[in-house]
Amino acid sequence: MPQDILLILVRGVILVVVCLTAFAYLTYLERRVLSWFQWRVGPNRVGPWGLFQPIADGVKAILKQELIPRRADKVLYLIAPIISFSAAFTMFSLIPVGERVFLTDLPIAVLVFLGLSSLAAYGVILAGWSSQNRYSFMGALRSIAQVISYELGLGLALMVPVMIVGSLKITDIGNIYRAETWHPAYLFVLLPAGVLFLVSAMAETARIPFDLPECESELVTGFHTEYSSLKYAMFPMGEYMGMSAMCAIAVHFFLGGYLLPAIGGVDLTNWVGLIVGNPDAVWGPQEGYWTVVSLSALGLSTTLTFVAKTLFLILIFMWIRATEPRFRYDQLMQFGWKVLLPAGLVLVFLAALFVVLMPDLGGGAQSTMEVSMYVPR
Amino acid sequence: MLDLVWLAIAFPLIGVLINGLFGRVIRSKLISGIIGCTALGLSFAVAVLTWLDYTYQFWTTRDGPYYEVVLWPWMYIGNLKIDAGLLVDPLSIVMFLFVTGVSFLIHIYSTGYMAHDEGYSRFFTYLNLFVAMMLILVLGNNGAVMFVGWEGVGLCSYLLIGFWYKDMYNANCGMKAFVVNRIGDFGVLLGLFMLFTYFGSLNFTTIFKEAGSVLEPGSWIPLAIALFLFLGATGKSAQFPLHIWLPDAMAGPTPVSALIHAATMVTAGVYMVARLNPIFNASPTAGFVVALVGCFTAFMAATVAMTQNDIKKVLAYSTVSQLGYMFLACGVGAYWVAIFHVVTHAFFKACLFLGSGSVIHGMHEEQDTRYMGALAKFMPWTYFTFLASTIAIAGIIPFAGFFSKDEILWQVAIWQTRFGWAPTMLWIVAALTALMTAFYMGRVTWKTFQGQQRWTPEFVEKHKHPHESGAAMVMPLVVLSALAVVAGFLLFTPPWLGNNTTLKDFLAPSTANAQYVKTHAAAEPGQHQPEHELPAPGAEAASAGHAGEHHAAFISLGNVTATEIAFAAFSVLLALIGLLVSRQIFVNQPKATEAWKKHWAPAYQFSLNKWFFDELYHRVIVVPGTAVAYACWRFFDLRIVDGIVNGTAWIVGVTGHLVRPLQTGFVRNYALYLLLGVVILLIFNLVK
Amino acid sequence: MSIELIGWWLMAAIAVVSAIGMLSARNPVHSVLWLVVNFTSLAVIYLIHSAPVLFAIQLIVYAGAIMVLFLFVVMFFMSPQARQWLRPALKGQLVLGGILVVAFLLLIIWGVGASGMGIVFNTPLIEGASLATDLTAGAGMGDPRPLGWWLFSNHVLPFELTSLLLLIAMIGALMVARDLKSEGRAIVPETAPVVSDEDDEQEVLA
Amino acid sequence: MSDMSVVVSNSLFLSAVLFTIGVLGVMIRRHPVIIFMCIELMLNAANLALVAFNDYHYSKAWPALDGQVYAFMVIAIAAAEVAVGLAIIVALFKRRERVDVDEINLLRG
Repeated sequence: MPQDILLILVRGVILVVVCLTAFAYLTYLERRVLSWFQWRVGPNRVGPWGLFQPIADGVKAILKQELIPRRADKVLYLIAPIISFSAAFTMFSLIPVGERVFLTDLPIAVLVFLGLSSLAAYGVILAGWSSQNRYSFMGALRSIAQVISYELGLGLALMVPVMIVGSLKITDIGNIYRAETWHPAYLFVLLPAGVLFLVSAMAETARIPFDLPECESELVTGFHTEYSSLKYAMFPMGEYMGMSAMCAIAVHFFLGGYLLPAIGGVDLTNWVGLIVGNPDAVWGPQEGYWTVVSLSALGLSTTLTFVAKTLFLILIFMWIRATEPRFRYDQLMQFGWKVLLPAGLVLVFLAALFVVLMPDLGGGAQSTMEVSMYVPR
Repeated sequence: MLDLVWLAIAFPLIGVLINGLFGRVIRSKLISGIIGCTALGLSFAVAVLTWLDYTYQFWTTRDGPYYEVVLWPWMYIGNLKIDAGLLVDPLSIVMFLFVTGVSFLIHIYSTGYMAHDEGYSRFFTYLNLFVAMMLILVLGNNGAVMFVGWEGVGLCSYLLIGFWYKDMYNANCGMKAFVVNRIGDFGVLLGLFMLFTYFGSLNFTTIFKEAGSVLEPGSWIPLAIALFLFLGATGKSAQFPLHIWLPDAMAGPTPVSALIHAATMVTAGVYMVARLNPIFNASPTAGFVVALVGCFTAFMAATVAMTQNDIKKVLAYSTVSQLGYMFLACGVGAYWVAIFHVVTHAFFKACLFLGSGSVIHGMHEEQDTRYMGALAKFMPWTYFTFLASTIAIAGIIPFAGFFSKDEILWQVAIWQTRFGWAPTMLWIVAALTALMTAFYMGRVTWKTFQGQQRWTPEFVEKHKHPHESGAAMVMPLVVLSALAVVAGFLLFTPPWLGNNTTLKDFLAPSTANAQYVKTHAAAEPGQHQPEHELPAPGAEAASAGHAGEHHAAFISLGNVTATEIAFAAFSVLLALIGLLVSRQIFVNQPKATEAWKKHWAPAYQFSLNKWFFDELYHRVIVVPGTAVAYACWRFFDLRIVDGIVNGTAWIVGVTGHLVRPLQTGFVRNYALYLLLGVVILLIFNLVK
Repeated sequence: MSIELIGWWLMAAIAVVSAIGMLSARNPVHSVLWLVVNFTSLAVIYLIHSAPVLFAIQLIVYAGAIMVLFLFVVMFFMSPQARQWLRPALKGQLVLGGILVVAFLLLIIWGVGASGMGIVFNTPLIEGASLATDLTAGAGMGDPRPLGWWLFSNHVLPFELTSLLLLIAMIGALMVARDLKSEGRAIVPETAPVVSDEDDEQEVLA
Repeated sequence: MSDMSVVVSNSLFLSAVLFTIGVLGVMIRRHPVIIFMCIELMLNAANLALVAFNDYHYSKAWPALDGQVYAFMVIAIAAAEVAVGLAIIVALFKRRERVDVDEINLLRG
């Protein structure tokens, strides 16, 4: 038991360190990417190609003076960024990044993920309210309505693969994209569901074109207008982490997770296992040098695949940010309730139909479910 | 095919659905009519196939005469287990065949007769529904299913009598039929309840099987059951004292009169008595009552029919009278003869009614025979078919009516009963009735088709002369009259005339309960007669039912054949007399009747006013009933019922006033009350 | 002391403190947040009681949706400075209510104590599984399928009816809260005197 | 197994305490939203008791999850209740400046 806990702690620390670094360079990446999109140079002065820019930014944020508005609700004002930040990190802890490389792999991960994504809204709301600034408050109110509205689309989109797989576990869901369980019906439900998910995720994390809670031109960056210094830095941190977590989830649910691509019906993930050792050893008892090597190779290759896929999605987010104008508020609501929600319902219905009509969908996960032990009375 | 017998019910029901739901949409009389007729045609085909199948398949391998088709479990409550099931046996097959057959013909006739009516599809809806219900009645395998059909045909009868409901008179006639039938239904229900009480089941087969062991012969139980059931039969089959609705039922369209109020529905009572014959066999007294009532009704209706002017009224009373004959046959235990007469009667009476409909059609809604006359040359087809049926009903050899009616008279004559005077009396009355039958049927025929033209001036001015009906109407007439001619010697002839016993043999398993007879005979050793002393073969059916009641017959049976021939000759003679006398009077000396009317005024009025039954019932039942209802309203309803209601309201009001202060409108006060209640409940539960 | 028991006591303490905080906070927004804390701690207690799905649902539905709604309403309609404390309540309400509440608590505690339930320990759904192994390996106790199976076999009708209820509530809430007057479709005609407010105020003042 | 000992009655006591706090809140607070939240607290206390009972009664031989199902239903119904209740409160807020449940008694007898 203590070892378990220790292991969890170590993994957690690694995760935090990696994520913070990743956050720092995601900001850099976004600035560079946006600048390229906009035909300008972008940050390139600090270090080679401006690579030390995030570090400089961090130092600057720490050294800045802390300002707290006089009428602010101080406790909440302080708590808000922490909530926003920690919710995003906790979200990330749910996500496996490679074959056997994960902090947790909860059997109810999808539910917990949804719960955390809705809890993350508290950070924004409280920040806006506790600042006692009209703009901030406006941003907070918009954020509440937006998060509640788009969470529906998000949840429905996630339900589609969940229904097909019959499990709430993230690795189970990623595994249906293996070559042997892939099914053409995925194209008809999972692909639209993935688009739905990405759109909802964009709104949920308040990215452009859904960034109405911030909305510089109207609300002067909205809910964090009154924040400064490190407390301010925590908001973008949460935002980037949230975005990354959403993209990671999307990768798992709709892009085959950490699996390597399949070529000619043969799964590269299995190939790796074949190359480095006996594939049975991969799943067998973890003993011996070869097992360690094969596991490491497998873990490393899958992790790299996963990171690449996630980065791809993040780049799409950035691309959209660079090209799309912001929604008007009523358009936002209309889109959420009248387009995404019905679309999600239709997809869920389709998925249910497919599950009923095609028993081998999702690798036959539905039929292999052992329910006999739960038979009541 | 036996398992598919339900199709015969399903087809008309489908017709009902199509015509009933989409009749207004279809709007095409042709399609409505085709749907209605096709349903019946298919139903008739099912009947024929069922009959053939039963005869050639089941008959050879049967354990008993009964083939049951259980469709679905219907009511399972405690030890009451009722299935929706059908019973195929000779009796139901005979009914099945002639019901669907005659209905089919009448449907075809209706397409012509109703051609100019607005409620065309409605009419066929009702007609199809009626046939479905009638088939449920005759095919049901237990009392409950039969009762469904029983009520269903009553409903259809009501709907069809009041078909032209915009006329208040028609609607009232329908109401009258419905109310009078309710009295009979009440009897049927009580009978069924008693059957269930003593047999623990309503299944006919169970009842047949256990009748011998359950019912003590001669006790009050079978008597009560039989009388209750017979009360229902009097209602449905228009027997005295519940006969009053049938003549008024003629308010409906004429095909309806032909189908429901002559050929099929009104025979349901006869069918029920024949169906439950073990019950009636177990109670000689009940049989006697049935015979008495039947005979009296036959006589009474015949006297009324002699003076009626409305052509349909005459036929209606004639129907009542003939139904009386059938019950007479049932009463003397000759159930197969009753069914035989049901069949032949269906043919010739349907033909007569349709003929009268044709006349009414040709005379443009004129029904009074006083304004007819000399129609024969304008409506030859109608005339000849009508004449054939008249001869048949009068009982002239070799028309169908002769065989059935003569057999009834014969069975009455050889009836073995402990009421020694009864066979003689009943035979004399029945023979007299036969004479009257011939007379009044002759009267209506001659008055309508022969003699002077007595058409009203308006009619002549408007239409010049009557016209023959179209093919759709004539064709069924021809078929029915042909059947009325030949049905007799196809189905049954007495021993001295070829001895064709097709129908009798076919029906024997259903109507002569041999197993029961043995038990029954053994139960009354004191009155038992040895087998060899039983009378000649002609009386078998009668003796089968009443082996233990062998007291006296009307005639001593020395030479059976000679006696039978003599009886038959006598009845043919009576019929001839009736027909010829009426021809002499109504064709040659129509004026003479006026004088006789004055001379015999009291008797004439008595007959013309139908023995004043309607007036009597009005005085004895309707007026006091209305008074009682009024009194109930004034006292019970206004004082007690309203008092209770108003008192309740008053109590509620006072209580509300008292507890009003508790309702402060503050939600937290309510929460406090709630908490108080919770605490009290907790204390009750925890502190014991 | 197992990690579960430590967690339980911790969460129980948080739950009680946050409940009291909710009760005594002057600012409704603080009340709402205290309640969110309370619900989250209860969610963890559900997890300890082998109810992982309820844990997640508690987070999603209560903390994530219901309380956000509360927050929304409070923020929208309360000015941030509006603070209130326990002002004199209805006549006798406080006294009687207090007595009853104390009686209620004592009775319940007595009832639970007398039930003898304290002896039995909880059993995990899968033999040998523990919270830690669940979190890492994902097997055993955290399996949501038994609850799903139970919900959709024995209780499927109530479940479906719940969906109906939610739909009805949604429509009802919409109809109650929408501003008919501003939409120009007032149910109460413009000419009708809107007196209920004044009447009510007068009654209360009198 | 013994290291997992969470005494079921503990949760019941906790449930009782939370419920009582909720009742107390309904008794003493005047703000409708807070009263409403107290009701939610009571519902959750009841849920806790249900979950604890389920844990108490659950066994291999009798793997019943009715307690959790009931808790689930309670949550769903609470969601419906909140929707309608908050709508009513919003309607109240729209009509009045200050909303105090002790000033609303239009439905008195």
